[in-house]
Amino acid sequence: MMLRYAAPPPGACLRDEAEGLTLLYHRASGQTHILIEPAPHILDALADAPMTEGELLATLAAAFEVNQAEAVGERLAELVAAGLVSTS
Amino acid sequence: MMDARHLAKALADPPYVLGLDDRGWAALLAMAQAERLAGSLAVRLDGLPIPAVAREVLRNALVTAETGRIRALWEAEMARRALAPLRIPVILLKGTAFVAAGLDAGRGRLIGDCDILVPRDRIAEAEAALLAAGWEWVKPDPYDDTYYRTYMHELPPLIHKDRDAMIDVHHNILPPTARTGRADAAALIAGAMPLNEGLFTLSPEDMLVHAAAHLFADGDLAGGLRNVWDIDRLIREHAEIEGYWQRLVEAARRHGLVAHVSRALRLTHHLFDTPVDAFLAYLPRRSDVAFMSRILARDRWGRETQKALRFAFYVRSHWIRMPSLMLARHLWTKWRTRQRSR
Amino acid sequence: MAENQDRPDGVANTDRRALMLGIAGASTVLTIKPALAQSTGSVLNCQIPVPDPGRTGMYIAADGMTVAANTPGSFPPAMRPFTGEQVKRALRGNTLPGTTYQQSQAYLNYIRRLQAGQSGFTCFASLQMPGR
Amino acid sequence: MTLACGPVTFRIGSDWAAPIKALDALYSDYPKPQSTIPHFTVRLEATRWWRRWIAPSIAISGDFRLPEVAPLALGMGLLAAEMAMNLQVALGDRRFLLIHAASVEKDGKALILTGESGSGKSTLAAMLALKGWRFIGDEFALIEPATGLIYPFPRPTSLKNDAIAAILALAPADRFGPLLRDTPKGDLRHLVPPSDAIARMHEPARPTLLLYPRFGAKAAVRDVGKAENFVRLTQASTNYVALGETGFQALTRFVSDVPAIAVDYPDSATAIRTVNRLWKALG
Repeated sequence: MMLRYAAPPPGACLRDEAEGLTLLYHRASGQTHILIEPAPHILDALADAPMTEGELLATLAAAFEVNQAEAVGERLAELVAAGLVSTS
Repeated sequence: MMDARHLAKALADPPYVLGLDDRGWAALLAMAQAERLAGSLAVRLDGLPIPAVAREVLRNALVTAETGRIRALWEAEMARRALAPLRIPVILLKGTAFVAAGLDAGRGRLIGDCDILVPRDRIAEAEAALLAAGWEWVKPDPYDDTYYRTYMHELPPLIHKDRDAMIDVHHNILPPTARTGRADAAALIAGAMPLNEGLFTLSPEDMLVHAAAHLFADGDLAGGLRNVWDIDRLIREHAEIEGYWQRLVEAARRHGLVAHVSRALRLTHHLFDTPVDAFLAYLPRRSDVAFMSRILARDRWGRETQKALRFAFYVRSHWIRMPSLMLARHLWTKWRTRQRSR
Repeated sequence: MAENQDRPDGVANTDRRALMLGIAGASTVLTIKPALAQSTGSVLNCQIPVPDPGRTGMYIAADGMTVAANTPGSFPPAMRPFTGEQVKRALRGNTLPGTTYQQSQAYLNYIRRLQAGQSGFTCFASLQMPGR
Repeated sequence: MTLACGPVTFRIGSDWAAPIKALDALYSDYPKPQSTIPHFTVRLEATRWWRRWIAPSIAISGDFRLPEVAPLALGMGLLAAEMAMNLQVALGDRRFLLIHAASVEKDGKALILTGESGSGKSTLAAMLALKGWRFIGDEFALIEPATGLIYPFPRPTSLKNDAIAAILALAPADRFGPLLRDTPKGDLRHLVPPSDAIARMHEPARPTLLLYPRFGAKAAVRDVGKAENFVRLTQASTNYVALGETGFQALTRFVSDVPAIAVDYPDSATAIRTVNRLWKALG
């Protein structure tokens, strides 16, 4: 079974940009996170619909020149640990 | 001499506060903070023409309660996510359950740890999954650990390493060593009500039995007023449901907690004028007076009063949890540990 | 700080913006923790270095003041930070792990003098929070 | 007794008369609040009942408590009371975003000094308050989330060690409390804010410049970026996380609106010159 990843829908977070970093308030957890690239782009991609890791990479590749694609699992794990991404 | 009846009156009958002078307000607010009932008081007094400072204090308490509510629901959600792959049902208990189910008892309530109930035969799996998801043991103290695992109805407390939040994983609502009660965990789980996606609460009647058990069996009655207030809120919300009292009697019998529930009903009726079932509440007992005094032992500065009575209840809290030989051994071990570390 | 990656990279053969998924030795998510931690847990796990990193190498006098290394009657810095739990026990009369009685007292005096902003202060302050 | 400072009213109870008497004297310039209903109750209690009389030892208590704070000797009753009041605000207030900082005001604009203890921010604020600035507060900057304004909380400044003599040379002697020797924070003496600061303690100001002063280093000035500023302020705040979404909105607004500069200084004269220069540069 392939894990699917989902991010909170728009409106579930408040965002502010600062010098290339994203200040993010996550309403459901009450936590504030500082996000470094590529985390904000991953959240954006997953906010529309849950995706598998492969689908996520394809979505990112459509918008960006993706480097070190093999690290996507690590990035997802960080977001899952912070509760910003859930799996099903 | 003023006691926490002052606070109980304000909670039960909000217009009571309209007659207060500054001194009365100062006492009320200090007692509410001390009993951790300021948020609940804020909910009750909402909309009444009260002095500006009192409004500000109560507003503070509401903000604190709201932050606590979000945090509690988030801990429940993270526990759910950790246990979801194992398909272990997560039954929320106490404050977390009240806010998750949107009950009156949860409005303005401060919530401590996240308490959950899982089936006993799955507790080892649940423990492993939580440890894998970032929870850690709070105390690596081997005696305490053995004590919990052997004699308690819950795992030693776990804390999440990133979120600093504690979770108590129960497999029952009473310790197996308790002198009274033999809570039927299987029945609690069978009667649980689904909330959303993998989270449950106890049935209304089991929720009340648990609140009563918690009030008497699980502590030295510190913070007792808040526990009785929970009971008042639960009864007022659920008593309307057809057959509630009958099911409550059955649940209390099933778990061997008729005396607890009965006394809880008498206390809440006495303190908050809660409408209770006369059959189940039964007749007052002489010892009710001591319980009442213990619960109301607060002065106008929010200080605890009745030191001797408090100590009696402290000893009682250990006494009721375990047979006397075990109690002696427990106190002996605690004492020895303290001596050795001197 | 993240580098500005808006420039098309010379290596890339498209003009799309580059997105690095690999981050060496860092996490892309930093979560803000309360400065005054209110839960018991953070109290038990938080750390108090003696002395704080701003005064590394200094010794601790009996009254808790930091003094020059090897000052007579003073104690060397603690090898590793103490946890909130250890300090809590020490305040109740135990000694801090790996210390003599007098050393423990000196360290505790140092910890009591901690002020806002110093490393370990919030841990010590949290230690003193009321129960949940 | 009841005393009010800015938007906060305290009720203070004590097992002894002395701390209350000392507080009464220190706060004699402050107007009595119209209502004696307190925001916070503070209690100074004997650690054991017999400690009321024998080797008196004060435990700090109140609505929000510190059960294990190291008790203080009775001679330090004033310090205990001040600490207890600060603690109530730090733990209990949710009306304001609280930043551990000293602030002064000019023309309705506030200059905020934050940073670690020992950075010299209190001394600097006290000096500026003696040189034409209005003193807003020393312990906390109270930022109202809805407006972004900073509300005064002009409690007496607790001057420590060398700062005592430095300020004694500048301020009238009758503005000082008693000298408390050998407290856990060293020698300590309270400075009552100028009467103008007390008279105007309900008049908010617009945050305009945030400085991170650091005493003892070679003179240097550095812009603090928005992200760094945000993170540092979350750690300088006692209630940022507790305020939830309101806190996030208030703080992101603050770091967007208020420029932040780190100022290293070797002595107070340099610091004051630098502050004036930076303030003028804002226009």
